[in-house]
Amino acid sequence: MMKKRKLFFLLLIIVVIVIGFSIGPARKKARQHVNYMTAVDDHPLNCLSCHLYTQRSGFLAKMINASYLSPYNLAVAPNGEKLFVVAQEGNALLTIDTKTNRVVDKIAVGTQPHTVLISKDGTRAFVSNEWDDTVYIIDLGTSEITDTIKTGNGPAGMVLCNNETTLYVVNSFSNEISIFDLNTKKERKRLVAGNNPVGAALSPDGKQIYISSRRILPHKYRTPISIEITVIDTKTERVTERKILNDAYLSENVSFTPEGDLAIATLIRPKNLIPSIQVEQGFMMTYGIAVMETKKNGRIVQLLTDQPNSYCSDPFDIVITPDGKKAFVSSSGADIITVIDLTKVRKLLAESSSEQLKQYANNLGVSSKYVIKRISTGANPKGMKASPDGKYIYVAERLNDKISVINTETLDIERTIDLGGPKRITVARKGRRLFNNAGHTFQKQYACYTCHPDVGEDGLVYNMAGVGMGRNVTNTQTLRDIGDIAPYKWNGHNQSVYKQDGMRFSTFLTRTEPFAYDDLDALVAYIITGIKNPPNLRYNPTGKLTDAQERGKKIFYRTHTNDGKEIPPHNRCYTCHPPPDFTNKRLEDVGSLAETDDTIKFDTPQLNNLFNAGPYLHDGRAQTLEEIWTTYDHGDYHGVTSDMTKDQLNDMIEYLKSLRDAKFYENVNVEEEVKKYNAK
Amino acid sequence: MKLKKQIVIIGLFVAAVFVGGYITSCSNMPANGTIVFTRVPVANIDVEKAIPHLFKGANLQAVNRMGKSGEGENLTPGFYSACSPQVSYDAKHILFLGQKTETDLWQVWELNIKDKSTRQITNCKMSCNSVCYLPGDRIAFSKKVTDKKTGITSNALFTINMDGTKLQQITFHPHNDFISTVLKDGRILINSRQVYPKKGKVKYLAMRPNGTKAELFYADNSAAIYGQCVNEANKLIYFTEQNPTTKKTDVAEVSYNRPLHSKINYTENIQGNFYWALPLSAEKMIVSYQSPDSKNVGLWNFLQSEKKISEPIYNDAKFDCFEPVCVKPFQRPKKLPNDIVMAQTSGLFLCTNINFTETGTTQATKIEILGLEKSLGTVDMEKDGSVFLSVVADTPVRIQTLDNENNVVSGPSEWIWVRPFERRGCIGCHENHELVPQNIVPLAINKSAVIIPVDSTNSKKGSEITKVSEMK
Amino acid sequence: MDSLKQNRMKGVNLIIIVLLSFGLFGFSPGKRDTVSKKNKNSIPDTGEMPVYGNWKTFTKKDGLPADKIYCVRVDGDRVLVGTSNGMAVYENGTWKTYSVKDGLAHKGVLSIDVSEITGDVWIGTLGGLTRWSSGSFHTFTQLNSGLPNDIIYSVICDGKDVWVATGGGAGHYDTYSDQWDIYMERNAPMHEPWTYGVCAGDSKIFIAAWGGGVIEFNTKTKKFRDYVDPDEQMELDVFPDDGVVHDITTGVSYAKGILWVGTYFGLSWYDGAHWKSYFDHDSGLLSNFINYLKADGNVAWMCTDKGLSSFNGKTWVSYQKNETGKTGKIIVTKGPRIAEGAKTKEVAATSSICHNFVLGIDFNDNEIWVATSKGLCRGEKIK
Amino acid sequence: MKHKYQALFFFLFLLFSVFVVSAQEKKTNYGNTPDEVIPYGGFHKAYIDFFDKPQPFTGAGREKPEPAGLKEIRIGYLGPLEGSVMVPQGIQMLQGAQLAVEEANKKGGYKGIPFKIMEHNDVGLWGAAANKVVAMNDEHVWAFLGSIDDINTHVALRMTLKLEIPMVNSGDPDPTLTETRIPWMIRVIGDDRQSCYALSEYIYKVKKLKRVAVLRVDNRYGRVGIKEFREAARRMNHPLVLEIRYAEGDTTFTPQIQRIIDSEPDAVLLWGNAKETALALKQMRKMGMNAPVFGSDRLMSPEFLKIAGKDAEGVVTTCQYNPNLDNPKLKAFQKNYKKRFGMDSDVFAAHAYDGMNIIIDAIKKAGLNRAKIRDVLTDMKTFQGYEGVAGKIIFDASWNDIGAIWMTEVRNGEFHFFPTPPFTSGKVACNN
Repeated sequence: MMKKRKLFFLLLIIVVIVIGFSIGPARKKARQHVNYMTAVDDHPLNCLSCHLYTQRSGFLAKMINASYLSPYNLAVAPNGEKLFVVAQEGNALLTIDTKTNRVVDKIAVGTQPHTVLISKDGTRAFVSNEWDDTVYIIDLGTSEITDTIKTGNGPAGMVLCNNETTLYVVNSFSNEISIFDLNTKKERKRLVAGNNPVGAALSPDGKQIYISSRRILPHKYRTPISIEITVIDTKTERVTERKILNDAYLSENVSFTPEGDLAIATLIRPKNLIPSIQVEQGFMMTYGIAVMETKKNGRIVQLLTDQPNSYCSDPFDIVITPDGKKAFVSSSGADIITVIDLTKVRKLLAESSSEQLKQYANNLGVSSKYVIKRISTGANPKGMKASPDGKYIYVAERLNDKISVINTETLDIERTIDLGGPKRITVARKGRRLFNNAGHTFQKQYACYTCHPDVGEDGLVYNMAGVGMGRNVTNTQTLRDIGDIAPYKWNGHNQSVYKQDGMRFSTFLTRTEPFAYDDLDALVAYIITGIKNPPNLRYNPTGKLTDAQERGKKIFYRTHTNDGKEIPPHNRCYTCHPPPDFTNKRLEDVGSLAETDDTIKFDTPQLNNLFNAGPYLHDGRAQTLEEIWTTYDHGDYHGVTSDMTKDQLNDMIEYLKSLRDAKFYENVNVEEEVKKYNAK
Repeated sequence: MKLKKQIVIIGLFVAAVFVGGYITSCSNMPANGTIVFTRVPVANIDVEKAIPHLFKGANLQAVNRMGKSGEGENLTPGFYSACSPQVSYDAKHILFLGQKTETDLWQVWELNIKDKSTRQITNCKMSCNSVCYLPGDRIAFSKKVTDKKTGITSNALFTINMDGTKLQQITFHPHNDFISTVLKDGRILINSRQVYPKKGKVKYLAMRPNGTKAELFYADNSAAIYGQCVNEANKLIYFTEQNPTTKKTDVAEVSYNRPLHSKINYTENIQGNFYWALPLSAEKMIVSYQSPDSKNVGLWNFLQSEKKISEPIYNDAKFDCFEPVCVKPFQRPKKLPNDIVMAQTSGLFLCTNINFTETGTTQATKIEILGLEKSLGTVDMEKDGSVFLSVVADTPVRIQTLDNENNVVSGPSEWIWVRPFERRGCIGCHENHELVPQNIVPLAINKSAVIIPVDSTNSKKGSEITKVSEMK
Repeated sequence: MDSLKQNRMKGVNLIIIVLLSFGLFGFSPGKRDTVSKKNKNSIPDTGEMPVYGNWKTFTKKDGLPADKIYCVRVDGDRVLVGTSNGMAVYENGTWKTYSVKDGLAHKGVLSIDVSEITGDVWIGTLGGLTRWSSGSFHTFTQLNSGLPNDIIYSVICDGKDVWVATGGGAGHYDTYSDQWDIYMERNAPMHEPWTYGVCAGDSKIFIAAWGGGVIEFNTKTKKFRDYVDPDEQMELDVFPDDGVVHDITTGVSYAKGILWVGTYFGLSWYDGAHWKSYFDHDSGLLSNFINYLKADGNVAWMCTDKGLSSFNGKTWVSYQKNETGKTGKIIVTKGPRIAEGAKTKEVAATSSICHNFVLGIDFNDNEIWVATSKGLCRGEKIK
Repeated sequence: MKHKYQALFFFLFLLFSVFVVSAQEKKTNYGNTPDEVIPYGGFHKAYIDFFDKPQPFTGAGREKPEPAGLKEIRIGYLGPLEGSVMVPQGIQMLQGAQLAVEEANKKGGYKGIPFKIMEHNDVGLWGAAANKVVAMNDEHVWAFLGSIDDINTHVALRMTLKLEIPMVNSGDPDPTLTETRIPWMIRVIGDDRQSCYALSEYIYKVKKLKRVAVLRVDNRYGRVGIKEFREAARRMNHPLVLEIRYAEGDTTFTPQIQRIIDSEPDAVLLWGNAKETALALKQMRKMGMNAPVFGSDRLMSPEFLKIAGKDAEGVVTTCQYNPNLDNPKLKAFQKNYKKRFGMDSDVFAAHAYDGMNIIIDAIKKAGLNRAKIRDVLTDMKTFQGYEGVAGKIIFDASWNDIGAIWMTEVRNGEFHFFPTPPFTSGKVACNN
């Protein structure tokens, strides 16, 4: 009875609200509210945009959202009869019969699986679970997980070698390669890779492994960037070479020609050091490949896949046909597969001077010499594999839950395999597609994803050319888990994601037509609801702090310096960085103002998961957390740290690295923590 | 509590569906596929003189594509002359240039297809001579302008609201600019030809509708561009051009993706001259064609794959047929945002390396900025070859590079200008237009921009634009 | 604690008495027998002790970036040399120098070690710690990382762990977890965080602490213990063999269960139960001033300011350059100490180490590389 | 455990007593140590004395030719200039050095090339002093003067052997500083050993006090500084009744003082910086603790007098020099210093002046070669007995300055200087 009455009242309230909003003065209020949140005066007065699609939990959230599969990488059985697809969101390994094009098996794997390998005899699958720090060994006969191997942080690409007795796993978050003895399932050693390594490829002779990496190597502030391709000798199990790809980043994958003479990696060539004053003439981003001669002192040539007015954004995978004649690059932000004629690439390499080869890296026209086709696909093509006979290329359309099958002769999509994900496209899914697609920038030069790979940040410092050209350089910020931490932007000018991605965004960043409002709704819904951080398995897997972290926490909450002086409240760590988000959501001055900054105060950034979010500070001048205080805080503006001993600073940083998602700190009472950690 | 909140939201959702349904209503589409073209009493065509295409005594003629030759309807019966039809994106209106009487100036008019009514949009003191719809509520057109100081006459582009208000000039160089079309990326494609200091070749420039970032789109020194250009599905641009030696005009195509190096001539093996091309599909197009034995230019179907003229659509010996357009809704180009600030009096210009040229590197140490009348000063480059200028807005300048002894190393360049608060960059001087900048911090931007014209009494470097503005 | 010391003292008693007795009877510990002319060039029997000769010297003239060589490390077929002006690498008979412009933290290279697991070279400089991995340099400094201090007196690799001795404490870097620990006066038994040398062995890390003797860290239990000079006096040593000879230690090396400790005041030997002290006046040790020492199997090599001494607990073999020319001498002392009947013989050598101020040493099967104040030299095993 | 070995020790003592006694008559003990307080001196001759003769430097470097074309002769200065309570002392030290350099430059510098001080602040992040020595090496200094703080001086010293830079210390009285055997540093100021011996002699022998409680700062200065006093007290058969610590920067000392009162001392020895010791003294007097108070050299400062006020009366401290001596050199220095810097010179300025003059002299004598400069500084001849403005410098074999120091007593709000009492050779009173 009570329940019914409650419900009745509720409905009554709703009706009153609806009527009120439609006609009465409430409409004016609603208009004002929407205008404020969107920073425009013509956004439709649709409450649902913000209040329904951005629901993050509960019944409604479940109703409006759907669980997609999101195929990411795949493998083909040695006999070509089966296809194994890693469903990144579905946390599953899907088996597809390539004759019937049907999903015949679905094996649950760990969280956010990354890569699948199939043993030569086709009996075992190896799946790296990027957010679980494990590799599953799966018996494909019984579909059972026979072994779980503990890896480093963020296992991604893998290679089987030495007669499949050795497994190399790329630990993408902890920047290493783990080498496992598959007989004992024990880790033999770890080698240092580049920054955020991901893709791995074994040379045809089995002697070398190349590993691509995404984030840039440490470098002097505001100087040209580079990434590393790590070369490992499988006999000595040591890194033999660190190939440097200059002016590039986000190299997702690498592949060898069947002859083994060339290794080709995908890459992006960003223009972060140039003022972002225009998009025309490739002033923001270009995309391409690095062709590496594998012989000693071999050349490294970077070739673009773009054209002067059209860009192939966000290349992900590269597959070379078994005959070595063609390479396929999945341009995941442009929804195309770029087909490269390797014979023509070889010819170009043979007939070009070294000066010419250097220039090709910045030449949008040269792709016509070797790109023979651009094949349109479904949304967000990611991993690819060639069938053993070389007749087909299978493409995982991540945001389409489908596998497209390209005929390598006709270079057309011959058929599409539906993986059986939800048929409807939710608002957040639409937003995710928009996020990943470059269609909303001028000449499709870049997607949101380009600078925010995996919705995080790309670790680059951009010259956003706010006023003039050399001013206001800014460090890319993560978009993960930012629903509760408005305002946005380093200068805190944006009170909502709506405003952030609104008109000014299009005027000065995408430089094309702004998002249509329903697109904007979708994008906002995705950003607000859809994005999780990877678990902080590296520094805080269980929530129990290490001794050093615990000591560091004490420093974080301290109210007095080592010599007993009281630290003014505004200068304590927890004042501006209180849990759960470790931000007070206000603008603060931590003495980081540069001569080139227009704003004096900066939005206090959240500290959750900051351990791999370098560089730090608004303009990214601090390459490491240490540098924030050792190099860029003269005068204790950024908290009082000058009295700290080195080990105390180390401890504090260990604590900061331990910070996980905000949800773990929702019930933390700051007062109590302060009391607890300042007790004598 | 959570449940409560969710029920409120469901209620709101239901309400919104109702409101939405009320607001949305469908409208009728106009007849699809009608071809409208400029019908001109036969005259000798001189390609050079045919730009601008103000055809005396012409009218807009509508024909059914499948209909017979010679039939059709005069859409501009009340005009002495009418030409340059442009169909709106919703295919409800046609923009055209017209004069009611022989002595009237040519103005921009709009025709309502449904009721054939017309309304005048511009009221210029000079004849308008090319026109197009812009995404949004404005149109662009061109007309003659004369520089007050130098007396140089050229043809500039303007934009204006559909109601004839807020006229704005958007090109500022001594060129004869005519609108060709609006690219799907939102930029205006301009048929542009330098008139000062000497006459140049016709080139296609692409430029944002607010007059910023004008850059070379297509040029071919071996041919004079002629004819209106159209694009289809954002990929291919068609136009006609004249071979300077044989004087034969052909239909050519370039790819939008790489216009400078993708030209295909479709008609070089067909005798006769082609003056216009209107692609209808990947297979078919309509061309304005005059066979060697014909006295007039007719509208013909053309099969691209076979490179073959098929049957005529409209071929009347008394008339030449130009400027065919198809009345059917089409994808609106992007509406590009406007980043200029009219309150400013200058814009910024960055060259990342003045010694970077198409032919290799040069050894210049500074640049000289040339105005229409005189030099606006010289500026030393930074070590890396970069220069950073604050140039008075809406004023044409050319740049040449100099060595230490003030000898010209390279240049002068094409005329360029910046709009108020425009920030634009170039990679080098006379650089290969397909090159992108090297990712380094140009040293010049670490200092304030040098104000152009350089104040000879005070060589100190000036300040940048000071208006605080956000970036995203 | 006390009872422990007592036990040790018992063993020491006899030695002291014997030693002092010799002193009383006028035995001159500094005096050495010189080999008679006729068998001048025959090296006396050294037992298991190897003897090196055929010295070849490398200096700036040969391609080294400086003559002052701080350290040397043999890495397979190549030799890594830390100098005051960069790191030189000797490979295939040629020298190549790496310095700041290549990515080295500082030109002054004090210490080098190579990770057995990864082959990465860890370079301790005067301005930070540099990892040189397959051609790429990465530098850790006290400003950009958890490194305690930028002056790296000693660096060693122990499995996945890298240890450094610095003036700001002993730093431990876990290459897997990317985490730094600093051990200093507040969390380890030291008075000051000044550490000078570090070595590893048998799941233990030994740290030579300047003024703090030797600190032992058990990597399994994470527990510390310290070894200090029992007499607590800086200016003298009351009893030999009662513990580490001086609290100011300059180097530690551990091999075959023996910990060798170098100081500027003499040499200490520790087998886990007993300490022994060796001084220049009572043994074959060339000088009490030990810049560096390194044990290789049973043999410890002491780099002193008066030449190079090697000792396996039984026999001393020392190498000294003559004041002029390129010749030198090999000094063989049979027996650990004069008090224990040690007898010394000198043999003239046609070649010698390049300078007597020895700063570093490393070896491979048949070669020994010696870093000195003026040049680097290589000796071949001749016995 | 020790008594178990007394029989042995006694035996050894008998064996050696003859030699020991005869040796004492001929030369000064290491560190000017009174016989009575020689470690283990009561019953056992050490197996080895480390500082019986100077440690030679046998490394290369003397062969390096003098560089040509120098525009300035750089000499390093390492001291507290920013971010430390010792900055006033650091500035005095710098000014003393500057005065020496300016005077030398007036006389033509080095062969007409002026000397130049390269200033380095030794206060900074973690072990900065050593890093500053590296920086000085990169600047090609020929020698450097430094520092005051014992930790900073020690870490700097460690670099001198690696980099082979001569170092002259004029401000750190830490006894262990000269006990490392690094043959690249000399000290030209009396160390805390001298202070401890003087105080112990004065307290126990002159004043005949027996029960001494120590209140000291809990840092290296307090710990190492007091060590020799503690050991001397023990060897004089008057072990400390209490040694209690306070943290640097403390302002209240009530618990410590209460414990001192409870220990019923005859005298209190304060070892710390002027400010804290002055505050402690005031509070002590307030709490009714009226025993005589003695203090380390850092109490000898205007700051101490200012804070302690009347309570300072009667406090006896040591001082490494006597500013009131009627020494024309000293008077001239004091006059010139005041004229140049507008303030009175203090103990750090005077010793820095001497230290810098020694460096300049050494460079002039040895030429531009660090090893040779070192040789001159350490040869125990050139500067042995050097008459500086702060007194006569006498080096022992560790290059520690064991020349005379002074004592002061506060009377009528002023420090009155008097010589340290001569060491009386008391009977061996205990066996350790």
